[in-house]
Amino acid sequence: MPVNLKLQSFEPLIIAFCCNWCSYAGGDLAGTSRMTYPANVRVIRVPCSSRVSSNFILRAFQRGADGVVVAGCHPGDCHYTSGNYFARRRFLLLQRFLEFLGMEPERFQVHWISASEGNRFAAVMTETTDKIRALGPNRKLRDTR
Amino acid sequence: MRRIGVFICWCGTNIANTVNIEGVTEAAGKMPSVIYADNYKYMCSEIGQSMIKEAIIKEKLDRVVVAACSPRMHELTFFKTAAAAGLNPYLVEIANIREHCSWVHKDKQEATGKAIALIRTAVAKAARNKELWATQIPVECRALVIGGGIGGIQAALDIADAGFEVDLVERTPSIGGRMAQLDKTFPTLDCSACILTPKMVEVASHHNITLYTFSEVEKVDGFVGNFEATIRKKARSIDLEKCTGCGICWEKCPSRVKSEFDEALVMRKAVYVPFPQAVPNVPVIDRASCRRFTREKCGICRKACPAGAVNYDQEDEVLQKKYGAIVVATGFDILDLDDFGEFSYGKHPDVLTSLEFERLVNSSGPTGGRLLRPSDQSPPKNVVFIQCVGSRDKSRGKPYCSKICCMYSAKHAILLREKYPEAQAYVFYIDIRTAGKDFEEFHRRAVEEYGALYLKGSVGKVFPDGDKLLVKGVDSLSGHAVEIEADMVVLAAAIKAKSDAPQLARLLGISTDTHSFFTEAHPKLRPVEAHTAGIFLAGACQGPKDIPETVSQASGAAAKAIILLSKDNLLSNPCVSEVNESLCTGCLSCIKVCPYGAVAEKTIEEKIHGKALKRRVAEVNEALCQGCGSCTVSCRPGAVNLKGFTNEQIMAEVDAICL
Amino acid sequence: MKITTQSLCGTMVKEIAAISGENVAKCYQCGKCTAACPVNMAMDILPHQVLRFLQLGLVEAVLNCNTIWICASCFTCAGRCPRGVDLPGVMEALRAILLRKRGFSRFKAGDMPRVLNKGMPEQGIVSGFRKYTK
Amino acid sequence: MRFSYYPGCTLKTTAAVLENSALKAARALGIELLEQEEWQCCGAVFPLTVDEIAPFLSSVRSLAAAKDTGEKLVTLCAACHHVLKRANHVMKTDKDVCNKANNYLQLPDQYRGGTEVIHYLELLRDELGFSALAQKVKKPLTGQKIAAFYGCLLLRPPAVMQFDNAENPSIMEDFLRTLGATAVDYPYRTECCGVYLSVQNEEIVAGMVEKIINSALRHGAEAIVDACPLCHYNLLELQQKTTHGKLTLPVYYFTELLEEALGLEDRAEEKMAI
Amino acid sequence: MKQLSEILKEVAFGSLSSGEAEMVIGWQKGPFWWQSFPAFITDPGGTGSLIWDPFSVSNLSKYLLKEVPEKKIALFLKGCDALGFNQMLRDGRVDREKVLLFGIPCDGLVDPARVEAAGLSKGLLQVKKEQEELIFYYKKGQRKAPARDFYYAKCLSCRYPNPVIYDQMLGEAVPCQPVERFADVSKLETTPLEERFSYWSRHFSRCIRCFACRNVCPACSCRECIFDLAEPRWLGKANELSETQFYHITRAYHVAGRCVDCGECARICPVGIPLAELNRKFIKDINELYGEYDAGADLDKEAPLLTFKTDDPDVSSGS
Repeated sequence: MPVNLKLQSFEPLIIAFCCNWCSYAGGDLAGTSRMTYPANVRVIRVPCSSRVSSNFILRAFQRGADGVVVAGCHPGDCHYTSGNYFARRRFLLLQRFLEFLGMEPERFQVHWISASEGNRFAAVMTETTDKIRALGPNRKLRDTR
Repeated sequence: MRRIGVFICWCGTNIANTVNIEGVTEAAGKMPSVIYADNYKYMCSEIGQSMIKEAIIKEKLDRVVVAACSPRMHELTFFKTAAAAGLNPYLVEIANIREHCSWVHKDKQEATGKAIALIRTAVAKAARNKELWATQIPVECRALVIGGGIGGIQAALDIADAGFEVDLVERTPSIGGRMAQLDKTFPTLDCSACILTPKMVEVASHHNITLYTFSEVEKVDGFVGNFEATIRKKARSIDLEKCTGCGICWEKCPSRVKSEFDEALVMRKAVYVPFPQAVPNVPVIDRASCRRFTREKCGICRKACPAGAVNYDQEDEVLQKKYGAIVVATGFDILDLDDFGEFSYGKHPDVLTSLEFERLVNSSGPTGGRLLRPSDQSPPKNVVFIQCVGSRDKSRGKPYCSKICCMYSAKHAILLREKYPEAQAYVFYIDIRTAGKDFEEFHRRAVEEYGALYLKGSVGKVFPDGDKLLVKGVDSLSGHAVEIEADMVVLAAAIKAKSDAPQLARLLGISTDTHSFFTEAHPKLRPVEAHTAGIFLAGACQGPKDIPETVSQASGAAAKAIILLSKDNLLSNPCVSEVNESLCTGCLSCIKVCPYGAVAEKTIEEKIHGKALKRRVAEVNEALCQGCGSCTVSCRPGAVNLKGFTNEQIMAEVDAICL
Repeated sequence: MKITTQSLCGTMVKEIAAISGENVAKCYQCGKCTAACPVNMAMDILPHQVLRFLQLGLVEAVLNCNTIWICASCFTCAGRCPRGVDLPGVMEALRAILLRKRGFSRFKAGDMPRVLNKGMPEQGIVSGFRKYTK
Repeated sequence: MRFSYYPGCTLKTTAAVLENSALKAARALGIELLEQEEWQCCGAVFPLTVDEIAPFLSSVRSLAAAKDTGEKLVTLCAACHHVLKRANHVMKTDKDVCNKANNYLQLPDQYRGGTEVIHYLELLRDELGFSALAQKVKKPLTGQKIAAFYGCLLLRPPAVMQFDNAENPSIMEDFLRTLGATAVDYPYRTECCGVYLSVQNEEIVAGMVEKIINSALRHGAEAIVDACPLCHYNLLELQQKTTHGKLTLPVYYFTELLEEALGLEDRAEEKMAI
Repeated sequence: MKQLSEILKEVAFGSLSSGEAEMVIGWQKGPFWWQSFPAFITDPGGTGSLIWDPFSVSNLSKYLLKEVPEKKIALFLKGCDALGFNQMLRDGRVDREKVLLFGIPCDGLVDPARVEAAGLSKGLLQVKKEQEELIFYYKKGQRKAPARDFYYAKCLSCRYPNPVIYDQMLGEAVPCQPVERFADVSKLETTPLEERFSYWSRHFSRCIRCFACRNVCPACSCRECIFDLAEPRWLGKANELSETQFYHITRAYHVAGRCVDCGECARICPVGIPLAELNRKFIKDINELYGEYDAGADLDKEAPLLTFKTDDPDVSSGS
């Protein structure tokens, strides 16, 4: 699927790393409840938001993602007790750092979505897609070859 | 080159309606390493599964991708399918093209495109999947129960009845715990001792239970199925074998100290059994108050003992034992009321805590069950009960509800009337909480049949006035400030965690909440398990609880322990972290982020330039690791990797998804 | 009595919260404040009822009661409140609204000689001024 | 031992007895109390409204001045102590108010709550020490049964004042015992005397005082001591109102007893019955 | 400084001749006035060549990684070096038992570029420091100038001029008047997004991926760097900006909460990328979000990325 760089018909590619226990299940619930959100979003399942390394996020941008979302259990509800607390620190620092380097903050987002929040999952994915569609294609951190 | 097979499910019309199955199958067939692609109406059906099995065998597939519903739904099904065809189940990947695709997108072209991308991603990951095997961990078929109250007693009995050996460790000289201090129990008003004592005796006589009273757990190492505990049997100074429990020693003992069991309302001797029904019914010498030990004088008890059981030279004994499971049932304490001076507790003898009141109405208590005022030994006529003293109080006490006070205050109001039909009970309450079987009925009986006057409101202050206690409070329903001349005031002091609970938690590697209660693994679905595998929780050490709840939780904890002990081996989740020692720098960041204490430090020896060199590296205990992968991210060089979700696999997924 | 969303979060309710810095929703009506209050016998609305009225949005009723003028700011209630509600602060906010906006003044210069003659310490007079007038 | 000292208005007028006896005793105890230059009225009541800062400012000025000398700030009047201690607490904990106050006052150095405010009683207990004080007692008040009256302002709100256990304090009793007296424990010792209500609602205050006095008497008190000019006025004046001019229980400032026990001055009989 | 230089030789000689240490790592003068190289001396007789001068900038502790000592290695630590040493200690990369540390109080070192910029380098033979002044020696005559004018920027913002860890301290502790270190970061933070992006792109595009910044860094002490791994291979060999960005983000992220702010990365960079600003952005954010933390100094505190509080600021963004 070649990414069309023309703004008018631009459809962003959004990669969502979802923890298995809350956010991925929330995504499943969005499905079972037949909610809709844009097909731009592609989910990668990880056990916990604390499994998501900055390397994966940077790699995604490099390979052409226009937006990256990390989604995990709400703080305090982590299946592994404390994983998302560590993730919260790691990603807040990364987010601020990427912004410091000139990256639009909207392009890298972190959300807490529980297994019961199918609606929230759909809403987050829709909003994110809309925002990033408005920003246009990502050229920063991207491999231009 | 891999030989990957892709199987696309229609899920009836669920997927097929929005995803062009033929198009997807064709695209999948062209993906790298894919040598076989097919589709079927219901992949999870018998026929669908046979299709996969056949293809695995016929096409010599070494990886399988099933594009169907969520892996949370049927991953295990397809794992079994692959295993049945002789393929390691961990070589199967699922592409979720239903919940994450066909069900959430309307446009067929878009959904088809996305389905292809998801399959491509799964294929890319599958190509890097490795065979994984669950390891077997042998289980030590013995349980340790810490705490000999009703929770620990119940858990020990249940596990022992299931045929496993149990060691029950109790810190005080006797088992029985808080329940032994109680008089009657709500809502049935049966006598606490009458229902507890037989259980205590059963523990003592059970062939599978070894009782360690006056003992403490000092250290716990190991992990689920393989704990090793160090238990200190404190010197009792009395020979358990020789003593007959005749009681001459404590009759003769000249030292008197406040009785812990009787909430300091009376004195006990330095050599004592805490209460008449104690198990074992063998005294201990409290060396801190015994003249033999404090002043090196005396020796009366040794002279008096007809069995020659007194042994001043006895020393602590330290045992090391192995266990497969641990049940923690260490109970609770009562909030210290120093900050609640307005109630004059500790200043006036007739202001009591509910537990003290319990001793005063108990027939084995200081007054032989005749409820008398400590000040002048007269029967009280007006008794004011004040609930929520320190409970639901985030300023001076504990923000939580202590849960049992509403019920025991009603019980006390009833017991008061039963002792003295002319006496009047006043109960100040904020809210009445009677959520339990027959609880509301019990509370109403206290009001309607036993005439307790319930006042919704609080007490501002208790003013001792001559031999009366002037209680100033408010009845908020009538909107009047009220004054009651009471003979006795009883405070429902909040329940709190044992003050040394955090130490025990550290020792066991389990966690506590902000109030030092032990935390359960999941508040709804795993309420009797601690976060650390193999450790279970029972009773008020996990949060305020009444007796039936404690007993249920204890039986639940016991059942969980029995499930564990009845296995010869434990199968571990193979998706756990592993350390590449050659990459490991030994910074040990992974240890810091592991919620399960599953990573440890180890020293390895290497030859460098011909020299044998020792260096530290991290090591994952696969039995403890739950596979969250937090350690992998803390590891900068990528020496720690999570099997099933390796750096290589996720990177391949990212690359494939972006194509 | 009709309760509406408007009355529950009217501007006056918000103003009281802003002046006192206190959230009346913290109160769970245990009555400790009233029970503790040394001057509750002289009040027409009891302290816990003041908070209840505010929770119900009945601001005028509490502005018109004598309770807010009887409150001696002795902080007994605040010291014992299990929810940590600063009731003296709420009382002060209610007084402040009357003094600042509605021209209330319960202590006039003309009252001065009377109190001075009694040998009332300055502390008492200044307190009176601060509490009763703007 | 050297401290900054904040007197307050009342101590210069109606409660001069309190100040004079306190200063005299301090001198005898070798404690140097340096009266702040240009102190202003503390405002008598702590401003409970959080939307204005003007009432804080005079307190902040005194606190900042004390910080400049690097000394702890000693107070004597319970009201001044209450106001200064709480204002300091706000300066320490409420960044917003603190910034506003600093901006408004334009002090040479920013003030952020660095001064420690202690009451004269705390000075005796924590700085000098009651055991050291006991050494200096020349005329012990042996046999005198004295009730301590704490009032509100020193104790409450406990989280901020940190003066003593608010519901069961002991500092004044310990003080009395140090002077050789017998401290009378009675349940009303921490109740409110009615404070400024005596400006308008004398009858309420009279009722409150009556309970306090009666309780002290019933528990065998021969005199009552306090640390607050307004408590003092209420206990003295309104006691007589209920007893028709008869003074059933003499009222003293705690410093008067201190002065006497140190052998500096006898309690004048006339002070007992104004 | 002359005096300190002598003490340094003495202790080096002492520790080698007594057999306490088997090697001394110190500094030696190179052929030019601005060269002070690391020296590895095993023979007591060789200690006479050791020096301490305003150019002894390299952090010697990183060389410990290459050595497998039987006895101890003695080395000299400046304030910044000591922080780095502590970080290596925390990472388990050095064995405290196997080193003998001589602390050197240091109020700043001279940046040869500033000497050059001041037009003082022509014919310059030697630079010496006396008290607060530098003396520039030429064939004919000498010149004097205030030393602080020639210090590295990183030295001007130094907060730990005196070593926080040592076995023996050489010389008197020096006072510390650091200039605000986050000024540049704060300024960048307020510039428009696109301007920031082009600022960094301009810098990153000059990167030749020599990895000197990594190699010099006391917090980058992995046995094998993630960028040297064959599998997974995160970086290609081509000169591609996105890969350079990947490298620099990851390098800075890997030292977040661990960087001791010694400034060596920026100093060593042959193309002058302001790498310290990247590190300081993390330090500044960590300080703001999780409380002040000085890696290498706050040894009793847990590293900020290896701990958490339940009420940490949230990352979940509606933005």
